[in-house]
Amino acid sequence: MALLLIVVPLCLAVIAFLAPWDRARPWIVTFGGAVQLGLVTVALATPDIHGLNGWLVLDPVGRVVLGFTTVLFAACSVYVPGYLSQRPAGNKRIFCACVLGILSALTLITEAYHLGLMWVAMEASTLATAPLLYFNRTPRSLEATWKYLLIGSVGIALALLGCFFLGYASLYAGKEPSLLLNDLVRNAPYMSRSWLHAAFILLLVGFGTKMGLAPMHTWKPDAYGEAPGVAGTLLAGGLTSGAFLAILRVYRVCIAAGEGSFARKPMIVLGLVSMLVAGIFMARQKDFKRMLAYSSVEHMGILVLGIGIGGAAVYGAVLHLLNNGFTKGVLFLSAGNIHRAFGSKSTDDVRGALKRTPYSGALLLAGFFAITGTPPFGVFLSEFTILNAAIGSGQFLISGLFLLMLAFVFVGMGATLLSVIQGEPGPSPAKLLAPETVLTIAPAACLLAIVLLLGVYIPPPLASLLHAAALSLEGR
Amino acid sequence: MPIYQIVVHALCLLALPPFFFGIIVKLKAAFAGRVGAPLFQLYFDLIKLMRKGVALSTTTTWLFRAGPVVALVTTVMAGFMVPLGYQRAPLAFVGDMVLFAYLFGLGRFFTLLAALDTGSSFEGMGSAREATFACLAEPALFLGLVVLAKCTASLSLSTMLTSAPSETWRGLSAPLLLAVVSLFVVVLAENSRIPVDDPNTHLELTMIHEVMVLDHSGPPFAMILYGASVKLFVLGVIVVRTALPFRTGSIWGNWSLFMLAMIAYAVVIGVVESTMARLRLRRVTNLLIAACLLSGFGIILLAR
Amino acid sequence: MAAIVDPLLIVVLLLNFFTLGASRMRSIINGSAAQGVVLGAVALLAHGEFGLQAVLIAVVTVILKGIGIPWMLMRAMRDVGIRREVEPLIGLIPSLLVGALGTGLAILFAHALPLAKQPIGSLFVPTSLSTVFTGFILLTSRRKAISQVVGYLILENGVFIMGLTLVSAMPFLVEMGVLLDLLVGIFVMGIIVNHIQREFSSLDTTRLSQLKG
Amino acid sequence: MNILLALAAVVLTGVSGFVAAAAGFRTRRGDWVFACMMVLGSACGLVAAFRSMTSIGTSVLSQPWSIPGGPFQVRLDALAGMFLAQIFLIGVAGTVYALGYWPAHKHPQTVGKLRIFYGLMVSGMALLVMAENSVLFLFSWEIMAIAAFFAVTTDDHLPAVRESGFVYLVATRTGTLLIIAMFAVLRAATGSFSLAITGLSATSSLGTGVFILGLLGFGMKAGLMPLHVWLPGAHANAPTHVSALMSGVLIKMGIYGLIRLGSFFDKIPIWWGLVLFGLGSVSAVLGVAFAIGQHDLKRLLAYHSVENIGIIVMGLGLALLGRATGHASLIALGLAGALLHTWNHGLFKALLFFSAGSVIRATQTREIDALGGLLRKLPWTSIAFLIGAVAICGLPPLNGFISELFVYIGMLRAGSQDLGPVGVVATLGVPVLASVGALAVACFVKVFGVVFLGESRSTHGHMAKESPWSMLAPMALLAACCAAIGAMPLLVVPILERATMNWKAEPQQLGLHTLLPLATISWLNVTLILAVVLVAILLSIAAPSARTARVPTWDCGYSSPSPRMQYTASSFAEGLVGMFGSALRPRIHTPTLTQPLPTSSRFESHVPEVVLDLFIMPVFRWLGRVATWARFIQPGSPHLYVTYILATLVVMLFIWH
Repeated sequence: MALLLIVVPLCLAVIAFLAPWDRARPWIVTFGGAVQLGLVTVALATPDIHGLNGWLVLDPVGRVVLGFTTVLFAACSVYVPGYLSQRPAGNKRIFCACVLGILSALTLITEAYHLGLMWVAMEASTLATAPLLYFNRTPRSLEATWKYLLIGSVGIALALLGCFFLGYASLYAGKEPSLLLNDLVRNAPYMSRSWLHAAFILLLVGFGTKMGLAPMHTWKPDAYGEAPGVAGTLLAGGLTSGAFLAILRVYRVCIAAGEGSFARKPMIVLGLVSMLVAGIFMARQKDFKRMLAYSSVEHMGILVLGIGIGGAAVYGAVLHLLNNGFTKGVLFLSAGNIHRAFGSKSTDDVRGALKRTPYSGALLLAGFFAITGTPPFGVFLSEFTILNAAIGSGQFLISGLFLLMLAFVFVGMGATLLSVIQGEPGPSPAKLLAPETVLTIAPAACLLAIVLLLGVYIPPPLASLLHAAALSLEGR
Repeated sequence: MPIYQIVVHALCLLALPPFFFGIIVKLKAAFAGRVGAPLFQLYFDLIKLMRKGVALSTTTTWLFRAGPVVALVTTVMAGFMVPLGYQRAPLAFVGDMVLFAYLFGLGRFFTLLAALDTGSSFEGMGSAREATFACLAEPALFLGLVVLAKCTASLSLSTMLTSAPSETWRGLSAPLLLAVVSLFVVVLAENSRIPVDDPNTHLELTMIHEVMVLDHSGPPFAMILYGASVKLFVLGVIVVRTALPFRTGSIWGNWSLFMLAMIAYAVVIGVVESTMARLRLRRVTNLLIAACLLSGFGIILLAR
Repeated sequence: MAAIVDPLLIVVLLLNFFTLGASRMRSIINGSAAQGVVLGAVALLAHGEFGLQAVLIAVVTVILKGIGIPWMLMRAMRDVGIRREVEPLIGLIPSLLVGALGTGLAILFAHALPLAKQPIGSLFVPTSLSTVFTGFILLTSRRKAISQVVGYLILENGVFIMGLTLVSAMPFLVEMGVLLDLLVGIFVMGIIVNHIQREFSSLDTTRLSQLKG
Repeated sequence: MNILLALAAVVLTGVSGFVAAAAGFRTRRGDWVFACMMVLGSACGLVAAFRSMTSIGTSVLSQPWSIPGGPFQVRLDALAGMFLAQIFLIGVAGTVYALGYWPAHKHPQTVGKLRIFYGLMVSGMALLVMAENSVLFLFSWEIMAIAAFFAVTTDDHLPAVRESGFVYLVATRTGTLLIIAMFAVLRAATGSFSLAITGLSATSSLGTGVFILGLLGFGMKAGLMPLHVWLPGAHANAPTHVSALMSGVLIKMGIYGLIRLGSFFDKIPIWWGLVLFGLGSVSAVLGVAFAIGQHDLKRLLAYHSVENIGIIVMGLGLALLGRATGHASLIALGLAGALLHTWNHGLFKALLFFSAGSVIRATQTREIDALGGLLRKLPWTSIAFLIGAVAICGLPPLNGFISELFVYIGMLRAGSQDLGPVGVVATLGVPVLASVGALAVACFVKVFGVVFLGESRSTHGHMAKESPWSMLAPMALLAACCAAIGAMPLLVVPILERATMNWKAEPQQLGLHTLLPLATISWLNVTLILAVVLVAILLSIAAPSARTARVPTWDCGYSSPSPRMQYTASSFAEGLVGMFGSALRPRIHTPTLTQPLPTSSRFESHVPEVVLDLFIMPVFRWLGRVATWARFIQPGSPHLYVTYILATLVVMLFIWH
């Protein structure tokens, strides 16, 4: 089962690459999304899943991320045919293959219990994303792709170094060095503290680069700004979550070593710095897709901040992973629609989106309120949980900064997005360059419904899964 | 309260005020070296006006006619809350001082609107000035009343103005003196007397109250004039009772003392009017603020 | 074992300096190729025994890092027909000095970390760190996209050296996966480099700064 | 049962806009469906509110709820009932009003959207006052706030609307974040999300934190000076029935929050009461002072909301002072005054907004100085506005006087009871309230005089027609409520007493009617009206219209005055604006004489929103500049970006190794 989840999308990717039918190709992606959704549903219902001698294990945290990425991917997979039918140019063969390849790599990340294997999957997902970013074949997208590849690869290389450091730490303990997570957790109490610390920081910086934590976030606005909306969704929702999962895995090792309080400090700092940097760059941001990228930076910051605060905030962070990812899907997909319809993503040209593209405009608006933590959307619940934990544990300064950043971000984001959404649409373009279709609207609408649902009612199975995930990360 | 007391109160309240008006006019004439109109001139004027017809501006609406009515009714009603001649007023209850002041406010509200109803810029000007000065006179009045309330530990005008006079004055002379001065300024302002306003001026640009009623005529104008005299009387009672809270043993003594005091009050106003000039409009603000401050000091002195 | 490995690692270090000091693209690529070959030898020795896996890894390393990737880079350089100079953002001498400083710091840092009681050379950790650092210098101070790719390659080499201390923790499959990822990564970068040259008529990545703020 | 009825009202009003959208997003049918559902929902809500106000007990409903933040818990008591009553009353009045004011055929683009958000506003507020759980509270709070944002920006094609909408949005979010923080601190103090809290220690640092955060957050919503910055713009630019709902009810949710907050604690420090009392006084005086300087009819009314919120908060401060010093009479008078004034302000402010909307509908302008002489054209609207004006000035015989009397007596009692400096402070509230009353009189004389009396100052009023019954009926309803409370205040006393007991959680009877001669006031108010009518009849007998000559207004010797020469709102307010010049910062553009013979020139004066324009906007502009400047850290260079990674790594290794 564990292997099946990885192999099926991989095979479909190969088929999508090799198949000669151009018109049906996007539907292979949709098919892949549906099949994967079915498989994952079965997998999540199965209590114990592992494979390859314990190299693949589906633990609670992995289950959360796997379920989340699969749903997100399913939504994107519906969007892909609608999107590609509006883009005559571009290499659809590679596009479809890469999208499915990302799915496979992502699934591997969630299942991999060997850090080396996880690293390989992570790098693979990075490489598979590059063609998506360059899909539009513009100089700007080329620049974005280059930066993404370069910065992402360097970050990932550091993460590999960190993995080796971790291995070395157990080597120092006189244990048989192993990068299997179970072994690492078992060996953790005996590990060399200095090696462990260095390893954690390397991994945090490495995977933090992939997550897009400031100040390693620099690839993010460029990539998200130039990529198609669907790639933005997969990056902001899927890949960053994968990187976050990697950090969580390492954090678990730290907790097992009794170094939880050490690991939390840099996470708090990186979280707050990310929120600050995002806030700075969101103020007076004229490009609404870059705006979404900074929003992603901010929320990655909130995720690590939640883990850094610890206690009940871990639950909040895990919940936030879902909420943020789904909301980002709403935002990127609807922003992509508006971008295509207006042929611009600058607030100078785009106005009155609610009038010209009513559905996408409304979805973007709802997404904006959702992502800024407005009840009854789910993001509010997760942020409130994190704040409660912070104040409950007496971390008033952090709480205050957290709230201040949220306010700052809200102002910046609101000013840009509302000027896009509200008002009278300008004279150009006379005709919408790409009309809204069911295929480009429905996925975002479904994701919004999920975010709303998560805000008012967390289904008990999901709640218990989240609790299990949080429990495994609280080190209790 | 026996019914005859109410009757006496009502009679005094309704019949006496024009007489005190006459005293002021007479005194001013004496200062100017003239004989002046008879003491009861205002009564004659009122009777004459009641017989006349009305000239109404074509711009005006029903509000123009409502103004004098509301002003008179509220003034008279307020008059039923002040004690005359050391007997409690017919209307006496906790917090009647608030209603007392707010009745004047209601009357002012409609008088001001009636002035604006004519569409005349001069009457608008008067209305604006009256409204502006009221914003300072109102707190001054309340400050004075608060001093009284604190001195007598009561929230009813009847108790405030009839209880324990001499002891109060002995212990609390300073705050009470401040309050008297302040209230007197309020009386001058509220009744459009010199130095705040000159009822006898002939230049509309400089008038406050008089310019507002330029367009009134006949019976409504009679109501305005009568209402003004009642207002002067009622507010006078408060000043007089605060300044001279003495009483004799007998009811007749009390009443004659009260009448003498009221006459003295009219004389003082007459003297002030005859010896002072009207202040520049901007100075009026300062005068009223000074009145507020005086009573404010009084409160602080009491809190010590 | 350490007797043979340590000199090889010294060679790696020297090659770091060589790439830092090289003024021509070809020399840098050659330097990285040489480093790849040396690493293949180190990989063989580090495994302790000459099993099938060890030999395979060593061979693949040599083929990829020593021959394949440098060849790809050389071709890319020839295809785009660029000038041969390295065009550093900071001069070659300062680069060398920074590299020396970095190596010194790496050794100090490695000393700060307790070394495991393993029959393996004590030079692994400092060499690894200093190679990573060299990679960083190339990445941050060379204008041409290709030289940045070489920088990334050298950075990866540094990580690879660290990985050699943990041969038992990194099973063959994963090792191969890492190398495959590296190959594909460089391949994709090569494609992008090609596109950059076509779009911008230059490989100068300082020109890639349209996207900001 | 009662609580289910209220929840049914919440649901009905909440979905009404959506159902109407299904019935006809842009059609009249949708209007009617919406109105019917709102009437039905509000009827349920009003019945529930009435029943909760007339019963002693508290009904609670708790259901498990699978989110972090505990069970779904709602509670209905007399205090909540009082707020529910005004939410649904004004909510339904606004719905009916909208039938005439914002009909589908005139506003096909916006009507469907506006209905949805109007319904959500009502529903959110109703749920808010019932919420007994902080997460539920925040849910309904934000539904209300965001729905209000959309309702305010209904006309989003106008830049001014977008701008004030955004100011509102930022303000409300800031407030929400503060409240979120407050609830988090509260949870830290109590250990649960439930709001059924009593006996919390007010002197602990957590208690102080809760108070300060709550004061700022709720004060922001209530529009307490200087946190009122969003209020004038939002009220002025929203559709009028939305302004009425916001000004009449929505800002009271801040008051509701403050009142509930006070009930959590046992022994309250004196400074809490003093702070509230002081802020209330400042708000009251400056609110009305700013109002006097306005030229925009709805903006002027908006500033009066600041004033009235000030009076309410003064009452609340008095009640807290009573709690701090243990004087039950202060608690009773202060809180009852605050609660009753909350009701009253809702009634007369909605009435004023409705009649202002009627004027705007008839003349297409909000500019006071462009109007005049509307009393003859809009007779019923004028009477409604006049009643509202008398009520808001706190003049007898209407409801405003009753609630202000509560506060007056409370302050006077505080002065007469031996409270030392606290008593003096409370006493000084008396002249403050008195000047507020006089200023309000000046302001409403200005508005009523300039808008409804005299002659029209521009062509705007020439075609004016009286509004349809759907707009007049709600006004009549509200005016009747104002008169009823003024004439029969004793009817509301039991409700106020129950609500006060809900707040203080002490079963002893407070005896409001022993503290206040409400029976006397009641018949005096009636007598006043009767006397005025009687004298008016007498006058019409004494001066029958047969003997009345119609002449032009006396022109004081200046021949042929034109309507444009009438006193304007700005000239009327000039003296008072000058008096408060240091706070209002009026911008006056005087014409300069450049040549011997004067040519045509213009004089303009304008009172800006001082706190917003002079303090907050500069700070935000500065932050924006800093943020723009800080962009240099991301110049697009990949070399630099790789350096950042290295630097982060080195720094972090250095710090944490």
